[in-house]
Amino acid sequence: MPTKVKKNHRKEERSLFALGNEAVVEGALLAGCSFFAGYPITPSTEIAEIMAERLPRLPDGVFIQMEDEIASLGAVIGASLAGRKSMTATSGPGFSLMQEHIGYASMTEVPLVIVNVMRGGPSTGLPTSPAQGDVQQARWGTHGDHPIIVLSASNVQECLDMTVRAFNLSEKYRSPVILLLDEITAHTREKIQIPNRETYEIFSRIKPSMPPEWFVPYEESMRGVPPMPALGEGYRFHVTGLTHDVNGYPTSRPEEVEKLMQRLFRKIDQFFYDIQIIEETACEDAEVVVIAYGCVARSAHLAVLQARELGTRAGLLKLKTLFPFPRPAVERFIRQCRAVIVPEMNMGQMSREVKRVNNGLSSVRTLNRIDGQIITPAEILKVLQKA
Amino acid sequence: MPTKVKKNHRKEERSLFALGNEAVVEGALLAGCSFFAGYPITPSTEIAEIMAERLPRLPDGVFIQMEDEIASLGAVIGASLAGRKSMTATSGPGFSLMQEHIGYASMTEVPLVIVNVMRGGPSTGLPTSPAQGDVQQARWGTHGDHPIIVLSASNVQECLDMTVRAFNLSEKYRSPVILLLDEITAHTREKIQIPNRETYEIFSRIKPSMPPEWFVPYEESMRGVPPMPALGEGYRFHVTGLTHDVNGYPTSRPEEVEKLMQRLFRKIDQFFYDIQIIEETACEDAEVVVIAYGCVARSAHLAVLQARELGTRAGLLKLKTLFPFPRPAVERFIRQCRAVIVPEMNMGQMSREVKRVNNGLSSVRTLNRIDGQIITPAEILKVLQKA
Amino acid sequence: MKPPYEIQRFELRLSGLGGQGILTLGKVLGAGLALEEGYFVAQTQSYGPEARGGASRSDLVISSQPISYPKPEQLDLLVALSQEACNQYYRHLKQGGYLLVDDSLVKQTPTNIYWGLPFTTLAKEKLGMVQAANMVLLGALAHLVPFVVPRAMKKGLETSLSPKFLESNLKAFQLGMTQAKKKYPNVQTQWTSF
Amino acid sequence: MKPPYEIQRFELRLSGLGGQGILTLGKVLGAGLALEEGYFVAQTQSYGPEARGGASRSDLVISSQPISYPKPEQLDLLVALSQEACNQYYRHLKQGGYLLVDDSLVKQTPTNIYWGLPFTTLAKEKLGMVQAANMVLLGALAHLVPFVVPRAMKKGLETSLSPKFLESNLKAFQLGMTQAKKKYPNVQTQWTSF
Amino acid sequence: MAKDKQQVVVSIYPDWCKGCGICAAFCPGEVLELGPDGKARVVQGATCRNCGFCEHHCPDFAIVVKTKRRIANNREVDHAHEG
Amino acid sequence: MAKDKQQVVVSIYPDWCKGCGICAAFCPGEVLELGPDGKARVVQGATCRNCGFCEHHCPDFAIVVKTKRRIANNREVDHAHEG
Amino acid sequence: MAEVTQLIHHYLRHNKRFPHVLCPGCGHGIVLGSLVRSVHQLGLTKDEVVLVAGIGCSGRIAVYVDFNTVHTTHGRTLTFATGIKMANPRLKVIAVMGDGDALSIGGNHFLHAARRNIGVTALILNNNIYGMTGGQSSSTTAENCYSTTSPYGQQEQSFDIVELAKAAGAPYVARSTVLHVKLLDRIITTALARPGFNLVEVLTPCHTQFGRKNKFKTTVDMYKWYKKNAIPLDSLSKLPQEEQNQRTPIGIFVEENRPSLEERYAAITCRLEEASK
Amino acid sequence: MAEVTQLIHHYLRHNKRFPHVLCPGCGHGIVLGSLVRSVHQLGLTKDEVVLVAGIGCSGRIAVYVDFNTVHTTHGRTLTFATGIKMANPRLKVIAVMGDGDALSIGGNHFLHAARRNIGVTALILNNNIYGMTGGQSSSTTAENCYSTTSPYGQQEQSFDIVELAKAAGAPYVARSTVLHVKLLDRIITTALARPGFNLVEVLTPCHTQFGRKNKFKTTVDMYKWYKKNAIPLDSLSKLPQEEQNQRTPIGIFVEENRPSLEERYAAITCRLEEASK
Ligand SMILES: Cc1ncc(C[n+]2csc(CCOP(=O)(O)OP(=O)(O)O)c2C)c(N)n1
Ligand SMILES: Cc1ncc(C[n+]2csc(CCOP(=O)(O)OP(=O)(O)O)c2C)c(N)n1
Ligand code: SF4
Ligand code: SF4
Ligand code: SF4
Ligand code: SF4
Ligand code: SF4
Ligand code: SF4
Ligand SMILES: [Mg+2]
Ligand SMILES: [Mg+2]
Repeated sequence: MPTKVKKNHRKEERSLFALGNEAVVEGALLAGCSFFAGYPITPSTEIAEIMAERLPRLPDGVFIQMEDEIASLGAVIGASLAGRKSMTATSGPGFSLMQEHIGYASMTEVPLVIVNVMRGGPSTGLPTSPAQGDVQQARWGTHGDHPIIVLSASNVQECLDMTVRAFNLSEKYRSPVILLLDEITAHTREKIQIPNRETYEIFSRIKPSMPPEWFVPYEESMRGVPPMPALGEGYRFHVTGLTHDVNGYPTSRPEEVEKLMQRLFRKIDQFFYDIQIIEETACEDAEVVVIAYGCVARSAHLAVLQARELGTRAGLLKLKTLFPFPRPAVERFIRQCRAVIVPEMNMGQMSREVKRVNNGLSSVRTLNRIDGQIITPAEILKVLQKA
Repeated sequence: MPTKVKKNHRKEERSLFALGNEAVVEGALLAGCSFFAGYPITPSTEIAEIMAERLPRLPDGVFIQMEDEIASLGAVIGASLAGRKSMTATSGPGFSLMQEHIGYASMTEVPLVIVNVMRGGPSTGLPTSPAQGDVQQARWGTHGDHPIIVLSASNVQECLDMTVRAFNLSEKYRSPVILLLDEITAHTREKIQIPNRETYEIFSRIKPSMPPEWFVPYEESMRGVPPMPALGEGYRFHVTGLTHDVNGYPTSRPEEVEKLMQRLFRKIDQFFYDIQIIEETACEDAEVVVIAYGCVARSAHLAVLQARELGTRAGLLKLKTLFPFPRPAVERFIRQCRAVIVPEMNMGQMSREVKRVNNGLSSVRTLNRIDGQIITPAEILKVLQKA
Repeated sequence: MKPPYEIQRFELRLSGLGGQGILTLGKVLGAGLALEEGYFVAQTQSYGPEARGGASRSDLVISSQPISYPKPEQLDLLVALSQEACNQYYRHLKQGGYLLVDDSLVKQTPTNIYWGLPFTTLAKEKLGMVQAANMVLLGALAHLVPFVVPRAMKKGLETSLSPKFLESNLKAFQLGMTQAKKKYPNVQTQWTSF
Repeated sequence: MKPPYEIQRFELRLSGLGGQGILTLGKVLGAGLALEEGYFVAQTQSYGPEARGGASRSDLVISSQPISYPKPEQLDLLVALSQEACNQYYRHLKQGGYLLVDDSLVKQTPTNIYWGLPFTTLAKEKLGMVQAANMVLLGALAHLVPFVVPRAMKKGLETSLSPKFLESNLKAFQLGMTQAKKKYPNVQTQWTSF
Repeated sequence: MAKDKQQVVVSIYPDWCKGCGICAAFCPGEVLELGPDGKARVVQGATCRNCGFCEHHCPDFAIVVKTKRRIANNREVDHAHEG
Repeated sequence: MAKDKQQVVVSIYPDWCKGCGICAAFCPGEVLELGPDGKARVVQGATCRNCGFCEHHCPDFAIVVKTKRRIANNREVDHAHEG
Repeated sequence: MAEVTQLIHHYLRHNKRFPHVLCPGCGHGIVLGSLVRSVHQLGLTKDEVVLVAGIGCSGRIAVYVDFNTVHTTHGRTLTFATGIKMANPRLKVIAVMGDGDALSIGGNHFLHAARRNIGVTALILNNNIYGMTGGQSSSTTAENCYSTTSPYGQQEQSFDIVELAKAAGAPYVARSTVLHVKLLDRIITTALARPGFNLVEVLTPCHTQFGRKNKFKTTVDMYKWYKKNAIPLDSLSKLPQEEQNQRTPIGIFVEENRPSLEERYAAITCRLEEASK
Repeated sequence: MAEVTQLIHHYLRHNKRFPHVLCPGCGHGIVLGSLVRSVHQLGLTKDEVVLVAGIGCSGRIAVYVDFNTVHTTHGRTLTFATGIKMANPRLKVIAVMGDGDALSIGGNHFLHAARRNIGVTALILNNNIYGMTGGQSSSTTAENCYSTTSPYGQQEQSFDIVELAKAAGAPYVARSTVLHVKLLDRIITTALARPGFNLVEVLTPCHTQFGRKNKFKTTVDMYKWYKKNAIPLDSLSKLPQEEQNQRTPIGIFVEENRPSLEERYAAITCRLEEASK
């Protein structure tokens, strides 16, 4: 049962010793999230629980526990259409159930954030163990070709930062954004710095700025991202998961369908460099680079430092954007290095992407674990030294 | 309303002028399928409708329309556990809803067949138009790393053949098998030959052959595929989507989890050559090979013949197994050809796989369409001539 | 079984409105050619909401060789049972392709070179059942198109229809054939190649 | 804020049974070190069904530098509040690592070199509330481990606990510190490096 | 409800009428029937009771029943809808 | 239901008992209580009414109530379960 | 009774082509008319109305009417509606669903929306069949009826939507047919005017996919059947028992007041704000 | 009343470790005992019983009992059970579900299984909370109760499972608590003996996740509350009205006969076979 929580409208910067999942909540509130719908599932549950405590204390915050994950994402889409920055959080099985609605959000260009705290599995799997098995699913889980943005985080501060980032990107590009965490990152407590809301860059969807009668909901434009009114604001538009024309009405005319689909992809593609977020450690002169993300990037970080001490010119490329795949960054190191190493807690899901762009230029080594245990620095170090 | 249908236990070979969807039913019945659960969705619905007419006429046939696709696949898994060869059929949105249960079937090694007749989309998309947008989803749609078999067919006879194949592989390897069709293949009528059931190779799951007390449900073995009793046959075993030990009981001990996962992957990997089904046309001396599947392979076939007439040494590699990706076959042509062309009715889902294994050896050209229209022979020919 | 005519690739479209029995006709024609005559036939049709009373369409590609691409690219023969269908699809007819219309429904043809027979009127007036227009049309095709062999079509009808409906359908078929023969006695010689 | 001790990487495990307040203790200790003292701290813990009365565990990695790998690899200090925990985790202790047990509960230690204090008995008998054992332990840690600075821990308790519970907790903390000091007066000098 | 038969004019937009026959089947005044083009048409406007059944039940919003006075007064306004 | 108090022996498997206290709280004969180890134990076996409450309600199947005769007769069979 | 049709036209989207795609005689159009009249009657502005629809022929009406319209996924309408209402309680949220949509795939959301008493007017356009996909049986297809997936007659019992809504706790439950359009107008208007979850079941004929397979020669026959079969709730009890079972009662089955979820939520927020002052 | 515990032991898996993972005093274990006794009483063999369970603490019991056991996905138990029963009607299929499992995520399958009258004995172990995931509210958490997702008190009405089952058409509907174990044994035995869909709701305490947050000091207090609060259905009407609303009736609410889906299906198959001869 809750006791008092202090006012939420903090202006000053403050720090907290927080769980990764807690940091997600802090990030979301900072980004302006005021709507959460979800369904409990380990190891994401704390996000819902903390939201349940925090949101009702905000003047316009809404928390609702839905009957399942399908309903949760349905409600989030509805709330976003009604003008709210909205999110949900889940884990593997729930994420699988959300797939139909992820496609809907992508097709209808509804900004929202889905946090998927990956656990071991397929299926019910290992509910309380970490894994990185949902990476390709985050990209391809829904039917039909669709653009999507997938981010990840590897420590608690990044949980906050990347949640803010996720909201910003979703609002900027009218796209669902998936934040992939793993059980370790979500369940580690560390100190985080919560920045001042005023000084932090927060992006909100652009609203139409013409009289309603002149508003064409899905009009072509340079940016490719149409302005988005909220339901009830006077711009009466139609939203549909069917392929639609610029007015939003269903169409199956090939030229209109083609235009729609091209625009959906283009709006992500052309802002690639805004969306690609990576972090390099000791990379300038590296001969071997480890490409990692999530909790494994932490092991990799230590391994790289240790390898340097042992005389190997190792570097770390940490991916914070997983999709669209940060190809240019990866290609740079493929050219520069005699080998790149991709350690992952799955059977090789990001390494596929690396191999795809490798084109025979470098040697791509993989290091995989799927037993619910984190890959240790020592394991990575071993591969580093052999590479 | 149905009129009389003749006895179903036909022994003699016969031909039919049938829809692709109808051929799927013929193939399924031939393979011994006696259980269908489904939920209507265009363009797969005829499969359910014909099953609804045919199955109750078989002595042990069961057709049931469930309340949704999640329930459909749930019922199919249940029926398969109870010893039936079972299947369902759906299309994009329904396929997305089935993802959680696909992972469950993969984890619990339940043989079953899912036919996904791809339509345009993401989301509701283009319900009556063809596309090939669910290829990567078929591989990655459920959470967590998992093995899966994905087949496809490009004409009506193949719909029958590949359905039989799908059942055989699913029974042989205790794995869900996904048959990806497209709206064109499913909705084309052609003459098919229905082979005599006695002469056709039909595989059924292997049952345990020891006294129940000695039965270890998920014991390690060379083949990696444990024998599978039906519920109620005297072998009382436990089925769970949690990671489990050889007895089937939940475990999170890393070494047991590791063993389970390795076996699941190994049982598919080591029989790769049994699972890989491809078809070559004019490939021996080809300098440019088109790699295609589904209805597009038909366009490619014509294009290749036309190109040959025009003097280009073109060939066609038709993929009938999509996953596990027929890497050896593709690599052969990558080595042999100056270019390979991958035309697809999506933004490039199989071409990713081709690029992944290309390693800079050949030039991989793509040809993509996502407007609900089939890629024509002329379009492919154009690329062929330039390649 | 070797089909009597060697056909390269013949593309035929049946078009009109929902309710005219076009989809059934496509199936019957296709089945007859494929099962009775041994041609390769790929038949496709329109799905979707138009099927409820809107436009309706059935396409057949017919060949003596296996058919790779199953959809028509340039029609050899267009059959139009409505004005809209005629307008919409005429441009898909290849040069020298044939047009057959129900001239009780299609009043404006985009060309003067066409065959016209009043299938619907015939069905209504001579048979008293407007739904039989598609079988009248089939009869006409059996006369007009060399490889649509009457015997095969009749056999096809016999195997696919229940006895209850067979007789009236055969009657309609006969009517169409007779009428076509009467109006276009020498048409079969016009065909140069398939 | 610069922490008083330079710590390379110090790995600490609190272990015992559900209900002993181990998870809370991990949080309080971590928060104190991270927020009040400015160390980098990564705290993880066991989740899952064991949390309901079964085994319970909280791990802290403490360092003056940013922590890359957040899980302990070889423990510098193992605190065991149950025999099972002691048996299970002792092998994770690095050579020269320290063992601290509740000697009212852990009757067999795998080594003779350890610190033992009866936290549970103390809490029950001196404070009348067995749930305070974790705070008694925290007090002991504040004496035994140089960088666990009493002032910081107290401050941490003050900010994280409601006044209602604060007093009794501080009392338990004090008790632990006193008892530890009494039994191991010179312990802090034993530490050679972190 | 006004039942002054003299005052009303029933008109149908054939473009929108799909000929379902509901209006004709239930019209208490036998005002309507389906014509040879399969669309509804007015056969005896005079017997219209202005009951509103047809307007309320036409699934295609293809029937308009107007009182004559209204027609006279609002010609321009209505025109827009008839265009 | 047999209510012959003399005939029964109540025994508890401490390994399986989780000390929930249900048996002790509702036992009409006040036969049971929670011991210092937190597990149920028999304090006055003699007052057992053989009502079966404890056996039916122990969520951990940790209590066995046996009639003495049964014990004598079935020693071997039962033994297996107690091992 | 004037200006009925013009009124409807006023609410239709002028940049959409008409007639709509629905079949001749499909009752869904009549429901759309009734809904428009009810909105008008209450003086709601087009801007404050949000019509959320499912996938099915019924859902198709969303595209034609000039409100805020959201055409969702099959079966999930009420989840979107819940999000919209909670996000902006000032909106008047109307959910339009088919029987397959609301009760086959969407049955759970229906129960939970009723239980929560979320402020949504839910219209279920029950034609006892899957219209859009071509006539498969739905969970309201009566026993022994024929459909493309029950070629030997439906062997499953059908749902009584009214009973389900009652059991789930809906505070307003009403039923009409498209033939009984006065009742329909009345119950939709009442539903729209109330807070919380309000359920209106509308019996509407689908001749194309249901009628033809079940001995209805024409769409008009189906309307005649409603005329014969439907009976006002308060007249029902006057019939002999066995005849009661043959007939379908229409009218208002439940009409109670209990605070809606959005109201209760607002109260909590208020309470917390007070407390934190 | 002899040999109760030994009997249960006989049905437990001897190669599984005990005690089971459930918390001290968790009522789920009592249900398992009752189920075992009922199976035994009916003389069913272990081989012919299939226990299908959902995800949740309740579902965990599947692993301990020596029947054919299938631990499914969260909320979908009844779909698996339906497939199993239709595939092999000779099996005795028992579905064990939690309240979250059966009614939150799985509510739709519950309705449809009841409607279809599929031959499954459905046990809902209703502890009014999500036990396994750590105490979030479920759709049976009573208004104003506290949970980790209703820290300010539950603002949503809760389901009455019995009412839902009735409305969906279940031919047998009964409820007991784990304290009323004689009744529990009786209703489970009856349910198992009947064809078709039979619903048994069992009220069972979760002190760990529900009791602690809602003023129950110990697990025993929760059992005491059942003692005070539950009342046999036939005694209910003897109480004054306002007291009736405070109490939870237990007993058999519906007991009717109607052919199960598998029986009807078999009849169709028969009919078709006759016809084709
Ligand atoms: C997940 C999913 N499954 C199936 C479908 C296919 N589908 C579209 S509409 C529909 C049913 C329509 O029936 P109903 O809801 O009763 O509406 P009606 O067309 O009868 O008005 C179905 C099954 C779909 N769009 N999405
Ligand atoms: C799709 C999906 N969503 C969420 C979960 C997480 N989950 C596991 S059990 C459970 C609820 C358990 O509650 P209940 O069904 O009442 O069973 P209890 O533990 O109370 O016996 C949830 C939400 C899951 N496993 N799968
Ligand atoms: S009701 Fe409307 S659509 Fe039907 S016939 Fe009359 S005017 Fe035409
Ligand atoms: S208003 Fe009434 S009487 Fe007049 S045409 Fe319409 S239905 Fe007939
Ligand atoms: S009921 Fe069972 S577990 Fe609980 S205290 Fe008694 S013997 Fe122990
Ligand atoms: S049988 Fe009855 S009286 Fe005897 S110990 Fe058990 S509960 Fe007490
Ligand atoms: S198919 Fe049925 S529901 Fe759909 S538009 Fe036609 S009549 Fe209406
Ligand atoms: S958490 Fe609750 S339901 Fe789960 S085992 Fe413990 S008491 Fe039982
Ligand atoms: Mg319907
Ligand atoms: Mg529960």
